[in-house]
Amino acid sequence: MTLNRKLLIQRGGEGHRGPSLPPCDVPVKPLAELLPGVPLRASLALPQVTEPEVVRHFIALSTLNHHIDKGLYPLGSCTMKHNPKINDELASLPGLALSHPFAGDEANQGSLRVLRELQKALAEITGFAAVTTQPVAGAHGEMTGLMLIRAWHRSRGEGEKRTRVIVPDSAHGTNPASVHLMGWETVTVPSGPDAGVDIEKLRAVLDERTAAIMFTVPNTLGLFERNIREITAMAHAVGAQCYMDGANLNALVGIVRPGDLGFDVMHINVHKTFSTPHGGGGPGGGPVAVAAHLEPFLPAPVVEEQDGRLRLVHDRPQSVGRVHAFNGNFGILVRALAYISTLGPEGLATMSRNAILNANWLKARLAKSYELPYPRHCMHEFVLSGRGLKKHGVRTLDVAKRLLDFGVHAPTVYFPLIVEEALMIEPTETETLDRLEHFAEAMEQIVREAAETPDLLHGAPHTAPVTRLDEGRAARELQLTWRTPAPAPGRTAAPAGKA
Amino acid sequence: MTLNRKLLIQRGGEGHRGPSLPPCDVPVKPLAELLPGVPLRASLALPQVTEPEVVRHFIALSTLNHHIDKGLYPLGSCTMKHNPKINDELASLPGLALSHPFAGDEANQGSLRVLRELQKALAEITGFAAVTTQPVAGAHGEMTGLMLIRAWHRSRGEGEKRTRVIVPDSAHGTNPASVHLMGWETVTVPSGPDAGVDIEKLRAVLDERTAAIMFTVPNTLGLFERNIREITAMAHAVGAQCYMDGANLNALVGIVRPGDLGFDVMHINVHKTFSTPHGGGGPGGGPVAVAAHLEPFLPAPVVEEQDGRLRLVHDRPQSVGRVHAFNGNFGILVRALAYISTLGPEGLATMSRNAILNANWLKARLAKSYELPYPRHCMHEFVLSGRGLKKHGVRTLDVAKRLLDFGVHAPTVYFPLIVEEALMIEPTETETLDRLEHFAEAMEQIVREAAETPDLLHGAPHTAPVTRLDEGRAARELQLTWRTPAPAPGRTAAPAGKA
Amino acid sequence: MLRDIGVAAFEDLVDAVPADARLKRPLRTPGPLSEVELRRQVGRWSESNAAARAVSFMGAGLYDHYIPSAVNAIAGRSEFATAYTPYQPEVAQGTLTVIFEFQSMIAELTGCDVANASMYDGSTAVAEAALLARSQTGRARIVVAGALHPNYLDVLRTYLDGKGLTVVTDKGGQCAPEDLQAALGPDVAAVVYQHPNFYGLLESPRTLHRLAHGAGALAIAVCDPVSLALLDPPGAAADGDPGADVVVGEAQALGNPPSFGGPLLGFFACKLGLVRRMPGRIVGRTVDTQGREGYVLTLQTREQHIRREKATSNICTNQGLLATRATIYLSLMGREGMREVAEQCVRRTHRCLELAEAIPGYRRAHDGAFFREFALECPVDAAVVCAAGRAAGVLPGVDLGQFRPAWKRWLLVTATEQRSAEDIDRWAQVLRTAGGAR
Amino acid sequence: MLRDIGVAAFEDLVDAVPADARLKRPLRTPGPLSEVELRRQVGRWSESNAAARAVSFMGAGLYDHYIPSAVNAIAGRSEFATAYTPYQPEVAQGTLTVIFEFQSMIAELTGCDVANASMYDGSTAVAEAALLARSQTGRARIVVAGALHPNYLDVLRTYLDGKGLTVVTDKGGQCAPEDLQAALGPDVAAVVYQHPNFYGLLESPRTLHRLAHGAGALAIAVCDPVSLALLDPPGAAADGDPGADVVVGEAQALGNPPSFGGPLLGFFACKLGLVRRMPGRIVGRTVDTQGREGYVLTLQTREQHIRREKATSNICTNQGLLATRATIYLSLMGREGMREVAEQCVRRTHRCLELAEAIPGYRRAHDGAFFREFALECPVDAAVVCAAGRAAGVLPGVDLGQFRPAWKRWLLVTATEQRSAEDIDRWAQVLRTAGGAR
Ligand SMILES: Cc1ncc(COP(=O)(O)O)c(C=O)c1O
Ligand SMILES: Cc1ncc(COP(=O)(O)O)c(C=O)c1O
Repeated sequence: MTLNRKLLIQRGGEGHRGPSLPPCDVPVKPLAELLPGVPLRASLALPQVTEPEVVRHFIALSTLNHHIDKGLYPLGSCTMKHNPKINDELASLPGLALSHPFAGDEANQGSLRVLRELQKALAEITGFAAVTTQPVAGAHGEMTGLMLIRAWHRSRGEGEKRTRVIVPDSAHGTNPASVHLMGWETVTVPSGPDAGVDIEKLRAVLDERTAAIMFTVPNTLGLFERNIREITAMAHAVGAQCYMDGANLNALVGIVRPGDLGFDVMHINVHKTFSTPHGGGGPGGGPVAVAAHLEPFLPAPVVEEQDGRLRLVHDRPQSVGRVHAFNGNFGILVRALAYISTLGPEGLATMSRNAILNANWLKARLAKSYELPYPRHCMHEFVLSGRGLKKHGVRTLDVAKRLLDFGVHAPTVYFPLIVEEALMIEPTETETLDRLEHFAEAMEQIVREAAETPDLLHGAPHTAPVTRLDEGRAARELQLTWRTPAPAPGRTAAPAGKA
Repeated sequence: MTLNRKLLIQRGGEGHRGPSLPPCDVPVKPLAELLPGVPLRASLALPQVTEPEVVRHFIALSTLNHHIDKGLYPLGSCTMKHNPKINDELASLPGLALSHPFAGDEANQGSLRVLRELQKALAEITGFAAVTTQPVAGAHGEMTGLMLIRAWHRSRGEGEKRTRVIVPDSAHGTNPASVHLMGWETVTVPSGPDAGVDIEKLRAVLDERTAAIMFTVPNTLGLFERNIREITAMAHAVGAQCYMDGANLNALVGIVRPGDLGFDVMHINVHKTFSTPHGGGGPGGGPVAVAAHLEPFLPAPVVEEQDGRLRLVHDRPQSVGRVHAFNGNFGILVRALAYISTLGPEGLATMSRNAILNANWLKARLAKSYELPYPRHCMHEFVLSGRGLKKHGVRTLDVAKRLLDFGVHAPTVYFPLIVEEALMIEPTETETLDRLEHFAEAMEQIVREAAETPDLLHGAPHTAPVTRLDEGRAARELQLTWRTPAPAPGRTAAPAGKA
Repeated sequence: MLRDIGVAAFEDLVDAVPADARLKRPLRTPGPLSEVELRRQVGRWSESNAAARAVSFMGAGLYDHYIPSAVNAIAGRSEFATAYTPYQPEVAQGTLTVIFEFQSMIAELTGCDVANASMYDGSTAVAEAALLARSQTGRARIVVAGALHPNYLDVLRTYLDGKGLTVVTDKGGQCAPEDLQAALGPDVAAVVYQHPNFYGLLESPRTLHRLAHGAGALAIAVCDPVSLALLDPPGAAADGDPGADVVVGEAQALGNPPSFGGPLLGFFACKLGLVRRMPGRIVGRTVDTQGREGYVLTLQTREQHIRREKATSNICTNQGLLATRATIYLSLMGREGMREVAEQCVRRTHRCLELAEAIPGYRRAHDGAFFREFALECPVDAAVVCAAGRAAGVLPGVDLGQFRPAWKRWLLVTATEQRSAEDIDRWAQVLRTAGGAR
Repeated sequence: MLRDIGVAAFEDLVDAVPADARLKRPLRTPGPLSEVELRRQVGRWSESNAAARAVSFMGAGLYDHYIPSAVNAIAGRSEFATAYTPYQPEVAQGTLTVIFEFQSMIAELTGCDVANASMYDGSTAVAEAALLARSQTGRARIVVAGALHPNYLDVLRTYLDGKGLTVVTDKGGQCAPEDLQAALGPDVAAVVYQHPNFYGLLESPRTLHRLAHGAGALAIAVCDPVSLALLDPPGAAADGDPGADVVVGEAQALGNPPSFGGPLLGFFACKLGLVRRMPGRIVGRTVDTQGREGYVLTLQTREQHIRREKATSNICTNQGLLATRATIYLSLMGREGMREVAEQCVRRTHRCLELAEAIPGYRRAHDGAFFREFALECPVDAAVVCAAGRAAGVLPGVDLGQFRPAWKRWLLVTATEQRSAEDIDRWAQVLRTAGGAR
């Protein structure tokens, strides 16, 4: 029985205060004089709590999380790798953290240098001509990339007719959602038996209405599309552009460059490949890299260098416009550049090689106890099917929940949609063989438990701060703020211990 | 079944490396040429582990600790109060953290300013003429203070004859240990029925052999010695000096100053009263404050100010000498000054008042269920006796261990020695009434459990990372490094969960 | 490991990658750099920014507020910083509870029923609000009423592909109701207004709401959350006005540094009736199988990973850690602290104006009440004032000439609670120097 | 609360405090200051130190080593920083395990059997070692062999009350065995030597041990733990020498900043046979009631809280958090990293010498092999070189004149792995400027 977990609004009260502000050392005029006739609010129901209690509240909450510094986090497609601490330190240097985009280029040479160096490095890594660092997430990058494609088609007078984007059925949900944001239509092509896209079906839908194809490389099964260059060539042949979803770039760095595979544009998730911490949901960074023909359309402003001085150039008549109020997630980009600089050219290549090695090792091991729908060498991740456990009444969701009891996070589940009961596993290169073995043992034990004690899995997790949560009730009752009444109180457990 | 908890030396291995160093960009000559004939070591058995694994190891360890940011920590005599985060931030400012004492006064004006301002503030708070900030802990301060007393007696030609220090039986162990370090003898005086020292017994032992009396105010029962001024006067009358152990200063700030009670010298635990974090054992700070007659004897160097410039003055012919290689725990002193400055004069007084209020509230409440050997108003802490539970076969140790199951730390137990089955409780002023109530409820529940389910207490803690540890075995087997063989392996628990 | 995998060489694993497309040379990227070298290099860059030393009077959507040390200490914990999106709620109650508290506090500040877990920034929150209005009303035109931040307007234009956007220019800094009225019509999906607006001036939200609602359009308010600690919250009903339908904005000011414009913290709050069209993640309270309270991502059927092209938005990764910081910040400051922050910003900024007006040649660009920011017309180009400031270690404000040539004498000035009276005096001295009137 | 307590006023609670002794006015202390003001004030102090900008070649027991960012990130966690001494081991296994690892690594580095949880600093560790030797041998005299850090010698003298201390002055920087021999006798409890010594010179530990042991005294080595990554560890047996009985020193260099000389990290390692006389806390491994491994404070009967005046030392609070930092640091660096740190320090410092010797007027003060520090004799007062350095943003070394007037031309120089070749060139330029030989 620790102190009941309460929301902060239920703690403290009048007289409780956090850190104080400097005294107001300018003339203290009545607000009514400074804000004449302005309607002010009557009440403000924020908590009043002391610093010690605020600290305890949030530290207690923090301990309820799984996180990469706690253990394996094999979320497929998310590249949950170690986040070096130095990167956070650098991003919080006062000269960077306090720099203001409207202070002018003269005042911001350091910040502009970060953007410039990162853009150069990303262009080199991806094999493209130019990079914008304005988009702040993968999906934001997708939208930006599609806008660039639209602008290019328009510049060629084809803006009206090209309104379809071809997306494989294994694609991430943001792809069709981004297409929709353009007012365009998504055309889904199915995957063939080898998990590559079905070329003939693709050919059938490619035409002069096609604005772009949008492929994830390697795809969300962790497999490299063998025919990728034929595919991009086919698309180009009908005048379409080729967009690469770069969420899986961690498999490719130093091995092959998307620009060399026929793509015209891609986004990069720096919160995946370049290790910027995910922050419980964000912030990330979604820079977009483009071939030369798309460069004129990049969001303004762009960074240019002349005689060692950097400046933001706004005068970009063909630009699609701004996609962010300022310069993108700068603090995140500092981290990405620091990461790239730490690894260096060889380290970057080793990163991808080790990501591939780790994934293949784990795949080879787990293929003995789980179904492997596509038995090929994988790149940085692979997808298993939990279908074989259904006979015991066990589903992939149960496997996922049970894994939590082993101190590891669950893989991505039920995605990609084309694999039944999918378990999408991405160990990343920063895990040791020890960790992979432990994960494999857990997965193997779960297979045994499915046969022997399936209820153990249905009831999992058993060691997490809470058991399975009623998501249906959440959606029905819509308790979305603390103003809504709390659900019927749970049992208050007496302290554990056998009397 | 999380990954077996291993020591770091059991992890990683060849090829595993943490962060790298800059390349050696000076000529790389063979070591044999630079260190001719110097015997080098053959092996070095340190771990080889990657940064992610090091981070996980220590973060996992960290979660096994109770700490002030987790919950109540009512360790009597330890003043475990909230440690404001700003203080750590300030101490790590590069200009302070990198300053080097041998760079010269000119280069270190900022650091000297911190020392000077803190010394002034502490002198004011304690009512003394001067302060040295060299001692780094309470016990270090005690030793320093006794040396000052010795030096003073010597300066009066009484060095040889005054070799006894009178210490009440309720004193902390460091007091007699510090006396011993001087080559002096401790004379223990018993406490009277009201917990004050027995004046007549004191008078009986005070004589011209007495170098000093050494009193803790308020004493370790949390009680203020009513006769303290008579006592210091009695000591002075026989030519002895009066040392105050200032560990309990948190009860006095802004209320009464030790210098005004007749004391000549005291130490201050800044890691108690002034909230510098305790760090799992240290570092702390033990500044010593003295009346004017002892000032010439302070450890050299001392900080002096002239025309706004500060300097370290080494030429102190009467000084007892250095007690620390440099300037004491500077980084801790920065935090103490920041704390004092944040609170300001009124805040400091409120601090002590609230510490006293919290303790008395808790005492009044707990006196209903536990024995209160000295039923008086207490200052910042109070002592209960768990003696009443013995009839159930329950000891104070069991109460302490059981408290851990409630998410609070145990009080100091079995100290002071003069109370049977002592529970010494210091809530501090930074705890809210909520927290005090929760603690009181836990204590009350334990009284009930002692009667109803005593085995629950004997087996406690039940929810801590480990159960009670075999201290006898530790002392017998003396496994003090990882080179000694590990104890017989414990049971490897299967993951929890009812099948 | 290769043996376990059953291949002879690493190359065998990547045989699907066309051999001739592979990179056959090392990458030309910087490094490898050790931490020592990185600190030196990035440290040098940091020092070369004026912000390393100067005191700032710059705002325009990014503010240099006091950030309590505890915010950094808590939000920097691995548990918050290195967790992914809370897809397995049983091991993400920390993140989920924080988001729930964030939603609650944003709802309170804005006066709305609900808020989401964050948007990319204020500008994209505005754009998503406009898209919501379109799909809610089935109408196409978005009317921007008065002085919206020019960069927000740019982003809105980008998102709307430049179509269906009407800007009702401000009159003397504020939106004139009659101008807005004239621009409305049955094709209008929403009226978007900023309050306090780009110039720091206060609009008349209730009037704008009535006009918007009168035309069957939604009312979308763009707000500075610091101002909401004092101002009548536009999302709440009052005087027969049901309030804005959507309130969005930038919450960087709540515990986050300007950081050259990112990462930021867009927020999005609205009426309960619009919640199923709201973009982004939402956390709801529920119970576990043992009846204990807990939190989950809810209404996920709005989101791209479930609904794909039918999702309300394509947003996936958001600005979570900044929301965590804002939640900690608001908790530390509390009701009283937030009010005081807002009041001090008002008072200190008004003090700036008072001093400036006493210097020959300087005067306000607009009339009307302003909150914590005002445009100052200078006797010289604002760029001249900024240059004088840089030399004196002061960033005296935002040179509005960078937005429009016509504004080149305008300096947008703000003073947060961090700017002391002494700082403000230094600021005034910069104005004197630049204006030539010592 | 007063009602619950049963008093009418707060004053009633403190009625035992003599009324006329009470403070009747507010304290005259600084503040109250908000965080904003504190940052401004302490920031100003920090900036006024040369260390805020200068590159340092200063050592003499405090070194500016690289501190991995992860050390700060981990050790700053509340779990380590705000915990008390691990008196309830069941809820302190984090701290206890770290100490156990610290003890293990210090034992490994020094070649000793056991190590404790930390001492106040290197100097008090030396003093405590001397006291241990006295009580172990029943003899009184402590002989210091050669160049012990002058401040350590001061502290030793203070602890020994100036009695029973013989200093065998170095010859040309090192201890001459014949001089030591001459100083030994049946009353000698211990021989204390520093290696590398104060001047950075290497001593001959085995010879010194043999002399000490020959006289029935203990051998106490004072070591720089960075050097122990390469050097033959003095605590280990070799060539018939059983090794030093006690190895102590300062471990600030392992992951802690100089911080104006504190907090520091004294370490204390010794032979197993001396463990019951060792000062300070010691952690031992054991099992819990379920047979699981765990750690506890052990041998507490040596300590003041149990033994009171019979304790081996009065130490209670130690330097725990610095030991935690050192443990994390050693874990991150590992065997290879530690070797590389030591090698780089050797190479970079030797590079300094190489450059200095090429500048007219500069030459080494001593012959003999040195590790990572050397005394440079300057053509001018070392203070002049330091002043020239300050002007150029370089702290070129420690002016030894501050210890003894006779040393006023000596500059003690060290270059850690953080000093680049470019930094070293700048350093040499300072020497040229100061020496007048451009
Ligand atoms: C394949 C793929 N594409 C796109 C995205 C979207 O990226 P973000 O979450 O950064 O918007 C993801 C993210 O999970 C992804 O896995
Ligand atoms: C009353 C008393 N005196 C002295 C000390 C010793 O202080 P330190 O641990 O700082 O050496 C303590 C510490 O617990 C104490 O409580």
